[in-house]
Amino acid sequence: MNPGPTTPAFSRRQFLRDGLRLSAVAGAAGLAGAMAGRTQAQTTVWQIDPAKCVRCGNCATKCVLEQSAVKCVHAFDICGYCQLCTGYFEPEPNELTTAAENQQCPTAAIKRTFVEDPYYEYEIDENLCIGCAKCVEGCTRFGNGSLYLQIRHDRCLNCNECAIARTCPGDAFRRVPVTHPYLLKTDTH
Amino acid sequence: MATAPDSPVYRTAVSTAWVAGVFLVVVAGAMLYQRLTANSNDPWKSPQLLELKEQLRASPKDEKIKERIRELDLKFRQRYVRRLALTRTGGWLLLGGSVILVVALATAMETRKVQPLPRPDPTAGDRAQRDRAVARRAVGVAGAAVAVVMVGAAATLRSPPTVGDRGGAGAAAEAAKAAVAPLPPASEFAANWPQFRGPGGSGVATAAEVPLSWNGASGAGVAWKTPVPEPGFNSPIVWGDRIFCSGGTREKRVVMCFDLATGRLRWDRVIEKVPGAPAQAPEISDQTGYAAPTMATDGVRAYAIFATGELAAVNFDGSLAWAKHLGVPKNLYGHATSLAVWQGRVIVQLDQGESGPANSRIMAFDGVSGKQLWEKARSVPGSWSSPIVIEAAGKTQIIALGDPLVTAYAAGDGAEPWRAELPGGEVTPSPAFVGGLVLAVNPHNALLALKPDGAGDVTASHVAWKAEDDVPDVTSPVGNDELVFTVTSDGKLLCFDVKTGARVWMHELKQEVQASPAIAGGRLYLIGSNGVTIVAAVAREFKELARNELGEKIVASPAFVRGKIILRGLENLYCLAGETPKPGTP
Amino acid sequence: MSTPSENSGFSRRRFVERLARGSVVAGAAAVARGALQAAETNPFAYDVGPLAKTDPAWVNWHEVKRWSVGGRAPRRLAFGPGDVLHVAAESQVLRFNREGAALPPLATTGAVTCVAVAGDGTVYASLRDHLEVFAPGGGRSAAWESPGPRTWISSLALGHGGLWAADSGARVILRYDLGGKLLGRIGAREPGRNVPGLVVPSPFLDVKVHPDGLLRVNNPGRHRFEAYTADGECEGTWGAPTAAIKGFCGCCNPIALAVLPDGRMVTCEKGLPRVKVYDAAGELAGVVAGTESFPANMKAGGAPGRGGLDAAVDSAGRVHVLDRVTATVHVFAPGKAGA
Amino acid sequence: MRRLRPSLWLFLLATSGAVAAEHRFPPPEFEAGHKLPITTTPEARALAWQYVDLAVLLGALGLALWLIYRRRSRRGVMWLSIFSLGYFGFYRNGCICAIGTIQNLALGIFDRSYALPLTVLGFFLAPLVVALFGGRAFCAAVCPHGALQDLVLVKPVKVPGWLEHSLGLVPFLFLGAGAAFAATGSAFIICRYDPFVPLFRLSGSMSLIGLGAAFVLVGLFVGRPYCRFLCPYGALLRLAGLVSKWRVRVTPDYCTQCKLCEHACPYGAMREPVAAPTHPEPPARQRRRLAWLLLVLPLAVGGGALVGRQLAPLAARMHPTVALAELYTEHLSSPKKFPPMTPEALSLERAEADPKALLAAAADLRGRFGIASTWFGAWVGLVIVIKLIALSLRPARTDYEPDRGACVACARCFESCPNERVRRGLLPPEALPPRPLPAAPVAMKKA
Repeated sequence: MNPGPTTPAFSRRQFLRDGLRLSAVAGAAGLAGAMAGRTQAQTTVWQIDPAKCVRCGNCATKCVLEQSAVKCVHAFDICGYCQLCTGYFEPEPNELTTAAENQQCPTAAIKRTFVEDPYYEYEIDENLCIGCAKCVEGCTRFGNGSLYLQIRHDRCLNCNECAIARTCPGDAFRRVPVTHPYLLKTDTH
Repeated sequence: MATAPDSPVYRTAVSTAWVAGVFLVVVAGAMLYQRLTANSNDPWKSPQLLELKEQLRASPKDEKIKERIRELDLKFRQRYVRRLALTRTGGWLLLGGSVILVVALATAMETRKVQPLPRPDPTAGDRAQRDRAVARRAVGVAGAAVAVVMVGAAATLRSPPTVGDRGGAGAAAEAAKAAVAPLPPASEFAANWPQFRGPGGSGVATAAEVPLSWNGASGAGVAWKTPVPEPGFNSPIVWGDRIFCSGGTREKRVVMCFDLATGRLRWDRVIEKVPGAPAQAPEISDQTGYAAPTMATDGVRAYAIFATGELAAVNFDGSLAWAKHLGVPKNLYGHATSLAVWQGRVIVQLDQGESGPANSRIMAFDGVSGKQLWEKARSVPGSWSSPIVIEAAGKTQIIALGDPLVTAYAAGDGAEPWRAELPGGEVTPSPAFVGGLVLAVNPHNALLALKPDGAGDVTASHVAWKAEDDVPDVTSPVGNDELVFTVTSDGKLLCFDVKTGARVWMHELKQEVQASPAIAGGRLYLIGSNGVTIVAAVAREFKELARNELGEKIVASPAFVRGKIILRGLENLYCLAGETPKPGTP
Repeated sequence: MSTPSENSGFSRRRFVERLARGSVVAGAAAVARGALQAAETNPFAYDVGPLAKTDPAWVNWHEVKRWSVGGRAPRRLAFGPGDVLHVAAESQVLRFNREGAALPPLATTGAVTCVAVAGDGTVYASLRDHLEVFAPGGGRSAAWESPGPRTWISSLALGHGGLWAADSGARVILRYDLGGKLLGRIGAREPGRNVPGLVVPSPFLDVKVHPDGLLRVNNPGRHRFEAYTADGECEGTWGAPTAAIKGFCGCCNPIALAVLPDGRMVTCEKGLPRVKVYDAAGELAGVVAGTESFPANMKAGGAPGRGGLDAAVDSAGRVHVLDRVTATVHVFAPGKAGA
Repeated sequence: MRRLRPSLWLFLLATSGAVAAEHRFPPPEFEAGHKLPITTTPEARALAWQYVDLAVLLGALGLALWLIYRRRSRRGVMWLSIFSLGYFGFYRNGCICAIGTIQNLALGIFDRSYALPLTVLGFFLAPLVVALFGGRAFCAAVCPHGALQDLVLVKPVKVPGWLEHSLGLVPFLFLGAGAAFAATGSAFIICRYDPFVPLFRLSGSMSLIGLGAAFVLVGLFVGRPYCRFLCPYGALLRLAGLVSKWRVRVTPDYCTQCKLCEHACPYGAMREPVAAPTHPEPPARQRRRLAWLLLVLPLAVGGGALVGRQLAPLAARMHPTVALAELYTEHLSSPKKFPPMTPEALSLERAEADPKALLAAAADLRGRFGIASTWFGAWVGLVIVIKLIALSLRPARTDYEPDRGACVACARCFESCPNERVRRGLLPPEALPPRPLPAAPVAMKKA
């Protein structure tokens, strides 16, 4: 092609392009300005509101991690230290021993230790806990609700859209400031 | 530059790629297997383990089962932990293998790379032009495909649920609440006026104190008078502090709710966009109109049916619970049969056709959801009589009249315990249940008193008595444990003995009567079409106790509730709460 | 369209081939996933459904009435003279006559946990840590000193010329004279006197005075109720842990006691909300109401502040049960329903 | 961190006051003096690391620009790709990524209560602004998704033009759908169906891992299948690239028309000079076609909007609240029995607790979806017709040059160019044919 006649076309395109670019930059700047008021310096992380949790078992199965980042945590100062812990034992345990048939945790992640008559302490082994909430339901139904689910931030990948949150029947997941990443129980009786 | 195909670099790269590929397949296969078998091998899902726990529950002392559970539990937990470990390491192994595979493949490709030697293409211009044309076509086709998918997806979803949309949200919520809220007890039904001709549908009010006299012109005894915005021949019903009635024209059908204390129109609800209803309502004769059937309520919702075949349930706050279209009834004058309720169900008698059966049927709908619970075909043509629900012979029966049958249906499932033949012609009066007898009328034949405890065809066996002269043609009979009263549309008032059927007396009212008579506060209320209500004593001789002018034409039957009478004239609704002498004092 | 070189055809075929292969892999993965999702029940369900069913053969009481107390967070019931029902709710003692009509309530200075009424109409209402006394006329006449920092009073009973207060926090029963003087504590663990100690994981310790002159105290952590003399001797225990109807379910039950005129004990449980009657030998004599009577309470569970029941018996021997979740009083009379 | 103090203090004040006023029921007093353990609360990733991410992003973008325009080094770009793949991909698990930020932004614009973290805004804007001036440098070597696909490409196959153009519609449609779902607050589908993030995490659902593996397998032979045929952020950057100030130029001097660069480009982004066809299409026909398309444009947009509106109820089901409301209303009309303690049974319980609020919320969301899906439908119509219009315009090109939008600046073409090889001293200048025409303007100076 002859370059002569194309030159004006070229510059016309150039002009158009410059104009579009300018407006795009202005748009981006405008967007940044508009959103600046709504942005916050601190980022947020996902957490479970224990008051809304319905113990459905989704936390164990829906997390993108092979072993869920949701774990059962134990509020020791709410616990009654019961001998017959309904979080630890099957609903109608055979005996009150640590034998497999009496425990309800599918991965035996609750450790039961004798403190003194008649008190026992229960601790969660987070490497084994899968966040299935079976113990949480037992503890909430009969006991003080000292066992409850929380997202553990040393494991959570903080997905943009939490895969558990979108299927949570209790609508219990929400984003919380990274500076206060846990929603711990502060129950009164 | 290009290495020979069998150079050692190439061979090494290819064999490395093979090894890496096989390695990847093996690792991926192992991981896949672990995942797929997780179902039966995870400690919480293993059917084996669950079964054993079940067994232990049955025999809690069996040490063997316990041992087996402990064994399996340990095994499955170990397997689970191994699976977790394998997933972690397997992931990294896959990653490493992939890197090696890609590097090997890239190396192999590099060694075999042939430097291209492109030549000038004289057809470039044509090719470019052709390519663009093909691309245009392809993009056009792709765009069309996108459009088809979108339209198809939209088409499969033409009918979003009626409840739950913007307008119906409240209604559905109300329905949900109602589903939980128990129905009011029977005593509540007796204290209100829940359907055509009151509780039980036999025109007898439980109220002890009922106004005796009023005057529409002077306003004496009239608590309030309210214009009814929409026309209809149906009678008002009352529950608590609410009066319900319906009205309708070809353009719109409306349910209205008035305040019992003040007469203020609390709300009205247009019944529209009923699924299945024709866009243009059918034409109905003015003689009957669009809203001749009287509504019914179960204390939670009010139900209305229109001559168009639209059946609607409206919550007490005016929101629509549900509505459905039963098909336009083929009725010479227009459908006029009122609704009945029983235990939260709506009973719809839908007789149609001119002579001989034509899809006549009786149905029961669930009041909460509108779901049809049962339906029975009726071999009768159109009728204008309303069904009543009675408790007799230990059963709850629905009594429905038609030509030529009196039929009883079991309220629960629509089974037919008995029927009796009563041929004649067009049936308008409704049955009544008086002194243990079902009173059934065929205007062109007779008034039958039937014992409701028969089975099968009881025409020959269960007729207690029969009256053939001056049979009422429009209004329904009314009575107490002793006497039965009927009135013809030209004003012939008859009194029978309920036990024997013997005529006790007859009186000419000398006025036209369209509204069914009622007994309230121990008195007989006879409302003439001219608006004059004659109050007579329920006695073995005729005695006029009062004669009250309203000054407006009346065809609807009155409602009596807690010392008040609700009357619907052609244009206004009246609440009569006049001087109320103690019963017994004339 | 494509470069007119020899291997372009080959590549295209390969390209299609690869695409097909990729989609097969993706499809297989999707199918495998579908197979995994076939499970319909929740493998992690802590299912008390079968345990929550009450055998109708045991139910030998029937509900005659139910009404809402209208107040927020009601906790305990007590009857006063004339069968006036007193309900501790938030910072009020609500009062109702025999027909359920509300009488003027008494206002306390804080959330009231329990209440007891003397024969002369004096009302003793307890807050978490101290008691307040209302004269028969209704005026607040005294507020008593708090017995200790751990105190969490959850029940009151009048008897032995004084007042008994169940202190869930300190796990003891406090004995007061009617002037508010703390006379002593019973129920603390004393192996030498054969007092096992009260195990109270949550504030549901209850105390009642039995016609036989002994106190009845529930020991929820040990799933039983116990009898004490006024001196603190433990005279007997009844009950065993089991979710079956004969015993006490969960980790800490019973949570409330009431005494029938004939001396039999009425017990309330949480978790599986049910009310039962035990005879003098501690054998189950019948079920007043099973979980079926309290569906909302059943749903709420038994964690403190969420669920729980309380019971009181009127002079006619009818059991009034307070459902804390729905703030409703259910009235039960002996005899099977419909009988 | 210092700036955070006030808000932190406010938060502490608001919560601690309440805590102090509460009295918790005392746990047992242990005679042996056993001390209660403390519930641990592992910290989330510190905020400072977010800024490190942003800094790495900006640094990598700058480095990419330098490598592409100054160094013109494929090797450099490749090593930067490996770094980005390692850092943003395997170290940061593909999250945070610029692709997903489209949704956060869309949600942020329409939901006033949604607080947008600063880093998210940065990740959205930085690559876009760079693209407006320097083309898709982000795609070239910073985006872990692009880097992964770029690195696994071993035997590039040319995708036929018609297929390239047709599939090229998908990213724009995905962009529209992603923004619509995010703006209604219902789903982040761009993140949900991201094929590579599960690979970066070495964990995820089987179907997504399978999808990722499929993309990698296809990517062995088809250059960057995700970037070209799916990536919604790539669609945005493509638009930005079209108007970028500077662009990748293959030749440092003049084009010898050797066509080698066309062979070197695995992404079909190289455009040949426009040659006159021997049988040119009559200009009148071209003009008529263009006129028709311009006429169809508003019709397509309007029709799309109409159809889109009809899609609203379907799309609304993506929102958990609407889905629950529908499950609930369905349950009302035909009750279904779910086993106890299943998610379905429990969500129905939640619905039954306050059906009015749920249904009102669902109705409100349906309304929002009505608007969003109308816009989406219009967008679909617009995208398709604009694409047709673009294919009907005759380009003006004298040299081989990369398409401004399609070029991901991978720098492969540079070393294929004989002029570049001369510049690098790999070829003697005499090997080149003589300069055919007066020099065309070159935007970037030679190094």
